[in-house]
Amino acid sequence: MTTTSATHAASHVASHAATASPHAATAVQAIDYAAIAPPLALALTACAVLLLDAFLPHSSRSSHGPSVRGALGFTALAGVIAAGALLVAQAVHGGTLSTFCVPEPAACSYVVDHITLVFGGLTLVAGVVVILMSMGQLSDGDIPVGEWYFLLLCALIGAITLPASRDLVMLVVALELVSLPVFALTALRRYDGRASEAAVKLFLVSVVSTAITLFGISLLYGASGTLHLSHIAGGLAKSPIPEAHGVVTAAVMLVIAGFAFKVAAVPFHSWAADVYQGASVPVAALLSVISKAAGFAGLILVLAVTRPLYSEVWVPVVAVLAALTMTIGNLLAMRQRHAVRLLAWSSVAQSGYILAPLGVGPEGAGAAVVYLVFYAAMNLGAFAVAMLVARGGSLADYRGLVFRRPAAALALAFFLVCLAGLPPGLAGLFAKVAVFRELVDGGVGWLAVVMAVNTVIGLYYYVTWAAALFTPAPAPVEAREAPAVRLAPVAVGVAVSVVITVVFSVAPQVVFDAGLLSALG
Amino acid sequence: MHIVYPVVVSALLFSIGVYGVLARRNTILVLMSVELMLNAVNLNLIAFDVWLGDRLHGGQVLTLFVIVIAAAELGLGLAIVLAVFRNRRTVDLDSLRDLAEPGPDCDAAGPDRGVAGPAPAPGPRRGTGQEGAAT
Amino acid sequence: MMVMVACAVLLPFLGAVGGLLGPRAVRFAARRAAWRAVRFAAWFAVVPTAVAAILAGVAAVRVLRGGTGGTAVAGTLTVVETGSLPVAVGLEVTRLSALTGVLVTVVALAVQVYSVGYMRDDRRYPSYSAFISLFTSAMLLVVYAADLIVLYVGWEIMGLCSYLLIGHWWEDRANSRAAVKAFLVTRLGDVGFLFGIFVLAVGAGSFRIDDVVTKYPAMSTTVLTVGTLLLLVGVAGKSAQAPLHTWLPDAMAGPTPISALIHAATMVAAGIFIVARLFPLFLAAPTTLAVLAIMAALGMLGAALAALAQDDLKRVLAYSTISQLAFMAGALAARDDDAAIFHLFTHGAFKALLFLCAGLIIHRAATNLMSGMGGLRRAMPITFATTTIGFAALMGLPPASGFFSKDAALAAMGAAPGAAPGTAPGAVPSAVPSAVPGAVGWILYGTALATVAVTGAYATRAWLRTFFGEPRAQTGDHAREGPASMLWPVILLAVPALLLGFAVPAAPHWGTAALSVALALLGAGAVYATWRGAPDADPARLLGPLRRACEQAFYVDTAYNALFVRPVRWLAHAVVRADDTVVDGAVRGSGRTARGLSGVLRLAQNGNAQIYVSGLVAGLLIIVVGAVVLG
Amino acid sequence: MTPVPALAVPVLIVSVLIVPALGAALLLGLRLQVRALKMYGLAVSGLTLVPVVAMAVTFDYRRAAQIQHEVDLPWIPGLDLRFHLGVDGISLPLVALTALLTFLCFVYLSGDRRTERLRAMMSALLLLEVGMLGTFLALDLLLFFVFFEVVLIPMYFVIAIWGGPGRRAAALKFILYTLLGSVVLLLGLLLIWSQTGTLDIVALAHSQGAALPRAVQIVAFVTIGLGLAVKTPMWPLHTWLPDAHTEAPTVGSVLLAGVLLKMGTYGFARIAIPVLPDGAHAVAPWLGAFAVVGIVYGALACLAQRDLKRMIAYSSVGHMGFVLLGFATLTPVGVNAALFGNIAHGLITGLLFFLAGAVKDRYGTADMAELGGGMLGRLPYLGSLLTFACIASLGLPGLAGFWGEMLALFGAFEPAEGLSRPLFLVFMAVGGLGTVLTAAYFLVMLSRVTHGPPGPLTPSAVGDVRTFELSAWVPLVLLILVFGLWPKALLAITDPAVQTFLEAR
Repeated sequence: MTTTSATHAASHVASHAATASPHAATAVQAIDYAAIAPPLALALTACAVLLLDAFLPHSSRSSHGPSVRGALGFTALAGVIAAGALLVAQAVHGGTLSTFCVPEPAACSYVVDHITLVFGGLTLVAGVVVILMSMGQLSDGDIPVGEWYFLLLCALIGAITLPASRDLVMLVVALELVSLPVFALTALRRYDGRASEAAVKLFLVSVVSTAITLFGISLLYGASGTLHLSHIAGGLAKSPIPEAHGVVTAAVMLVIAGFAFKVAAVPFHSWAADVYQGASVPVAALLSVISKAAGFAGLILVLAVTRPLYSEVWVPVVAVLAALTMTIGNLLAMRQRHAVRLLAWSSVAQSGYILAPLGVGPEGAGAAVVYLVFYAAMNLGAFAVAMLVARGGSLADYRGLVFRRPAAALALAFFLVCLAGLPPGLAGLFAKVAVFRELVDGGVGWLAVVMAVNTVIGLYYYVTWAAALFTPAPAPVEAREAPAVRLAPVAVGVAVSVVITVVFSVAPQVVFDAGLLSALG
Repeated sequence: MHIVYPVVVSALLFSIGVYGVLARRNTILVLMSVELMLNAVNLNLIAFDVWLGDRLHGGQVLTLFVIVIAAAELGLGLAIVLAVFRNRRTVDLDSLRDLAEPGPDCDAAGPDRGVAGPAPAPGPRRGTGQEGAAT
Repeated sequence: MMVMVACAVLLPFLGAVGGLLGPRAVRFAARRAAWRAVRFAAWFAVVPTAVAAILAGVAAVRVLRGGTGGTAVAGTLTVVETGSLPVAVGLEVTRLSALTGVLVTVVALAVQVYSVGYMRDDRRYPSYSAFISLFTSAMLLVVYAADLIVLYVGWEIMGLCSYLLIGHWWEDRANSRAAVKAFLVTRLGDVGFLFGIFVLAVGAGSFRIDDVVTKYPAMSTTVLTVGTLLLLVGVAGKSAQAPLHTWLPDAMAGPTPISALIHAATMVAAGIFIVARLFPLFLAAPTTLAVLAIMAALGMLGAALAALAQDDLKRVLAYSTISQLAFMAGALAARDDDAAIFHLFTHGAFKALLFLCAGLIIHRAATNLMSGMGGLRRAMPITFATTTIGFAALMGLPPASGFFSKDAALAAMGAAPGAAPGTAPGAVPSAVPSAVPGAVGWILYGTALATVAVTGAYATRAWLRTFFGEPRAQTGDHAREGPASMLWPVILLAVPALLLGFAVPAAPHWGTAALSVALALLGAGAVYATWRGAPDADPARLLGPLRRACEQAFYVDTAYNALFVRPVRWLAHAVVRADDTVVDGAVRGSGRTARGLSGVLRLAQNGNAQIYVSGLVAGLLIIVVGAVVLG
Repeated sequence: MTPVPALAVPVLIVSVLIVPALGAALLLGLRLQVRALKMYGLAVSGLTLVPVVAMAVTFDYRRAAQIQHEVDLPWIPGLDLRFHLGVDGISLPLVALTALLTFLCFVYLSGDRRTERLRAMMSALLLLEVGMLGTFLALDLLLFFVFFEVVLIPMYFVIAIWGGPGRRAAALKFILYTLLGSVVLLLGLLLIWSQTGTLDIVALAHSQGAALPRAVQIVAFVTIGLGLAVKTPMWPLHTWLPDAHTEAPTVGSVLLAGVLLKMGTYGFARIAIPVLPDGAHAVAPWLGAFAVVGIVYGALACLAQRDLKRMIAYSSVGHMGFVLLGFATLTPVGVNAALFGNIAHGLITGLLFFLAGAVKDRYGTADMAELGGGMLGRLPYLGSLLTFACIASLGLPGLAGFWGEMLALFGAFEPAEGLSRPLFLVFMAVGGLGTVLTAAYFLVMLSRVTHGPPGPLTPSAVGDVRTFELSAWVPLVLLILVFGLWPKALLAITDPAVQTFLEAR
């Protein structure tokens, strides 16, 4: 964030404090409910879902009938849409909303600005699709419905709170709010050993990463004397610690760890495939889109937006990490035969592409956001179709899909081509162009070349999969795909993704506007 | 007291935690090691808070949050371990390896045999060598 | 005038198109028998050529009458901008081209008529005659072209027609090979020719022949020498001069009329024609002339000796053609283009005559080999008479046309070595300082004289072996005269072969004339004496130990095979191997590398969560330490 | 200017892209019988040909250097990307060639016996056409790149759906290799953008690289050149081509050789040379060297090939070598030669692949050794057409192939100022040698396949050339003759445009 906007925020806070001076004087924080309305709406919905789950009639001892399951799903959906509406209202209202402020030195912990709105919007739209997918997933009655939606909504709250957080406490809490429900969601398929195993792995890696991040935060706090992001840079300048440079460098790197885990950047990537495979498909989609978006929001906040914090140190590190992430992700995806594992590694690689513009410097954040938005639309679509078709499964199940279910096959082919970044998947192409443009413009030629090569490796597995859709199957594989899931909501989810991606393809300017704004912070 | 002492202690504590996480096979012990790591953080935060004389007491506030988070994590972790134990009759991390990259023997058939058209002749270089060509 | 000439060029072309497409259309429509199609095509073949011949004749008369020194009539249809020098699509009639045009059309007409009979039973006559028409058109384009690029177009199309016609009986692999060889060797020459055009055209700043010829004083000697030498490469290819002569004997695999048309009278003459057309440039480049002289000397004697040892009648004539063309080249090298062109004409007449006669003989004897002929004198009296005229002209015996032209050429070569400029019999511009260097001149003259003797020898040998002695085994019974359509062209061609010499008013140089006749008779006498001793045996034994080498044409083909053909083949296979293993190998290798790396990385993903965390911690440690140390 | 033509003109150029795109999209929804499907394909490609012809007719040939039928709309301001289309003397012939070849492919398909998965095939072909036409029409660097990429996926499916036994690997190799090329190309384009701040090709060409320092120009030229060279393909980046051609179905090969390769060379004429003159000057010797190596290498490789289609593919490497040599000279005559060579190669090699496909169709193999000989006896029309096409391809004067090669060599004889003349003379000589080798392999092939006694294989009962084949091939034959005998038809269009962008130097 530039200094001008920082001062702008400060003046805003000041004026805000002036209007509510009695509270400010007593140091009791005034809460601007307009600012926190979307997460609040989600939280209320989450409670409502829990209550409904408890009070609506059960069909058997532990599970609800289909109509109740549907009702819970629609409640959650309504909550997310309502939160979305509030977000839109915030956006229409314009300006910056801040709350949880302290007067001296002036700083706010919760700020709704453009980047918050962009990430919030992304999260909520993705949330809609994930809920639609969940409605399919939950139709077989194996999973407790109320808990599921409650946890899902909690994760969403975390995901939309995180980009609004402007101090380290808030950031950590939001981050944990995204993580913890997902462990539970993963393990919620209670009688599936693989789900439990996936949950253990996710839990372990996540917890270690969180601990590392917290350790980094503690060091950063020690060096700067503040937890507010906007003051860290200033605090470091007059740091009480002698020889602070090394300590702060290490601290920044450690702080990155938690977010790097979320985005599954190398070397925090190993969990991805196992967890995606073990979890149910909606959870995998959640991990790969919502949780990842939250991670990137945190990274961008810490590294780029708040203050270009030690950018001469972290920029090359991020560039190298981006190169490693995309390369390793792609190489691992290259020989996958399991659809969800393939998508897992592919989303690791895509994380690399999103990280790449940050390897140019803080000014690359805009391109990163642009890519993230495109990626979210494409990747969600791919997961949704994967769920629709074979609930994940082996690539062999997709063979000849176009002859059995042409619409699904065409949609999947479209998403894959988008992910590969080739026309007619223009969305992916423009996303890649945006990143390349940032890299070339920023003079990081080597990273651009690495990314070019990676694009080719990526195309290999995407196109292999896409081609399989159009290759007649040698023998009927009908038996494998007797779907126990209710397909209609998932199909709606696919349709939503297709529409969004097509819109992004035809009028990508929508996304570029968002990216531009978030870059300005 | 010089700030170095608590910081070094906390670093040691953290390292012990890391070692525990890496070396212990029993999931419960691993969870305890994570607790150690988080407590190292708490120690750090408190020490810094005092040393800095932070007017807002950010360090202490965060410490409270970390304690809560640790509790939540631990609770959830134990629940997951329970689920694992119910499904697998073990809490040994090493044996939780159902989810992994399939071994090389599975791969020998090639990732593409399942998805390709009529399988390309396996022998000739032209058939198998080019999948990753031009990288 | 220009319209007339343009029509002369275009008519055979249209005839070719009609001949190719017409019969098929008719056959498609009516499903007539094949011979109807043949007859149909014959009309398309003969009529346009005849009209073209008349037009060329009229044009020639007009040009010759119109001016004394050969004023040119030119016309440009359009100018094609290429981005550099423009190409002017146009025609031009000079004295030389007018005359050559007549030669081309007359011989072509004779061949077309002759072919109607000769190819009567050939199913593919339509395409055959169409190719001849196309060839005629292309040759006329060369002759009348006003622009070097236009000329080159005709020049190459001739080569194509030659390929198609040699390969006419493609069922036989040998014919196919001969056709390919002919095309490739001439194409090699043509590349040089094209580069020569570039050099001269850039030197002159124009592709127009007129400009090039008039602007040569402005060019540097280097440009002139290089340009003319490169042209010479093309000339050597087209006119079958050493070292690019090897295609011609093989080309005899084609139908005999083709040998007469393309490989005796017209196409091979194109090279000589070009040199004459651009003669001022060559005159200004003495080095080129010296090279030409050496080429000519090598070619004329070598080919004559080779002709002496051949058993195949057509190969004898082929080597004889090479030798005679070298003779013309020699005259050119001696700076006498008139003599060369004179010989070109007479040679065109008598060699075409000889080939057509050979065709008659082969047609009846059902073999190409002289060892299968003999004693045909009585069975084929007309053929005998015309062949005799042809051989006489070839040997340069008076009063046949060859006598006069050969004499003129010899005289020029004889004058070249020592003579001061201006005393040469031809129109050597006195402004040109030095003639061919003395030694080269003497070599040229000496070889020319030797060639005259050897020519006498091989002509006599062929004549005796074919018409005299006992009829040999398989010929006998059905040896009769050929059909009228084949005889008439022969008789018609015999007239110029005999009398063309009188068309040029200049008197022979009696000294050289006597010498050459004596030498020719000496050669003939030697052969005759040998033959008398044993009429059944081949007089080629006269050559003694050289015979084998001569039969193989001094192993040039073998040498080329070893030097060029096989290395290229080897190289081709090497390239294919390298393409697979190195160039594509790198591509596949990168693919394999990626797969390999993928496999290695997968090893780490073994499902053990603690390994994952270890990797995480290790990686982070590296990052932190790296950042702190380097940062 | 009256408002009516002002409105009519953009409609024309946009409809060139819209018609096939809509056609492909509709095809997804339509369920047609085979016969109707074939008619549909014919109709759509024919309808695409209509605006192209109309554009060619209304093109003002006296102002061939100017962009005409221009349309310029903002599309993605965030990327500075504008929907900027137009034709001039450089692109018009290629646009016409593309539309014509695609139409002929559909003509050919209309008689083809293969009917399985025809719908997918046709929509892929139509999509391919959009990409190809768009590439030649685009006047915005990124738009050019977008269309450049559009062709990849459809071509992949064309090969993968109807290809031979090794089709999957070949298609994969094609798409990966060419994608690598186009990504590198993208980097170069973005480098230009980042230095000049504009993506407008016309403006960039007009400024003659004034805003670009020499070093940047060289880097940009190398990256753009590499990207284009993969597509062209330039030796040693060609190995995807033989595999793709060998496995591709007939129409795929025709479009691949006839049009797709031209996209690479067109990029040189449209972007690399006009926009980066200094870079071009610095890199031209290298370009020329690779070009002539490609000529000789391609010819030698052809000489030892067994497979007919593979041989023709390698011959494309050689012919594209001549085109690149033309560009490398940086002279008007050389660039004209390259553009002429483009069109000629499109027509001739298109015809050759049609014929090779027909041969493969009848004999079931394109292996020369298995084919034996005597095709002229068994299938005289096919054999004759094959002979014609080969002779045209080896650059015989009077046929289209000649002018490109001859003028390229002529350009090398006198390269642009600042280039080493002796070096280019060597290139010329080697290129000349290449023409002989080119003749050699074509004639040897003809000799093996069409001449000689009939081989052991008997052609299938299909018989000699059929009507639909003839109607697909005759236009090509005629155009080869027309351009061969009347080169002005093409040179008069390209020359003004080429002079314009080369002269202001």
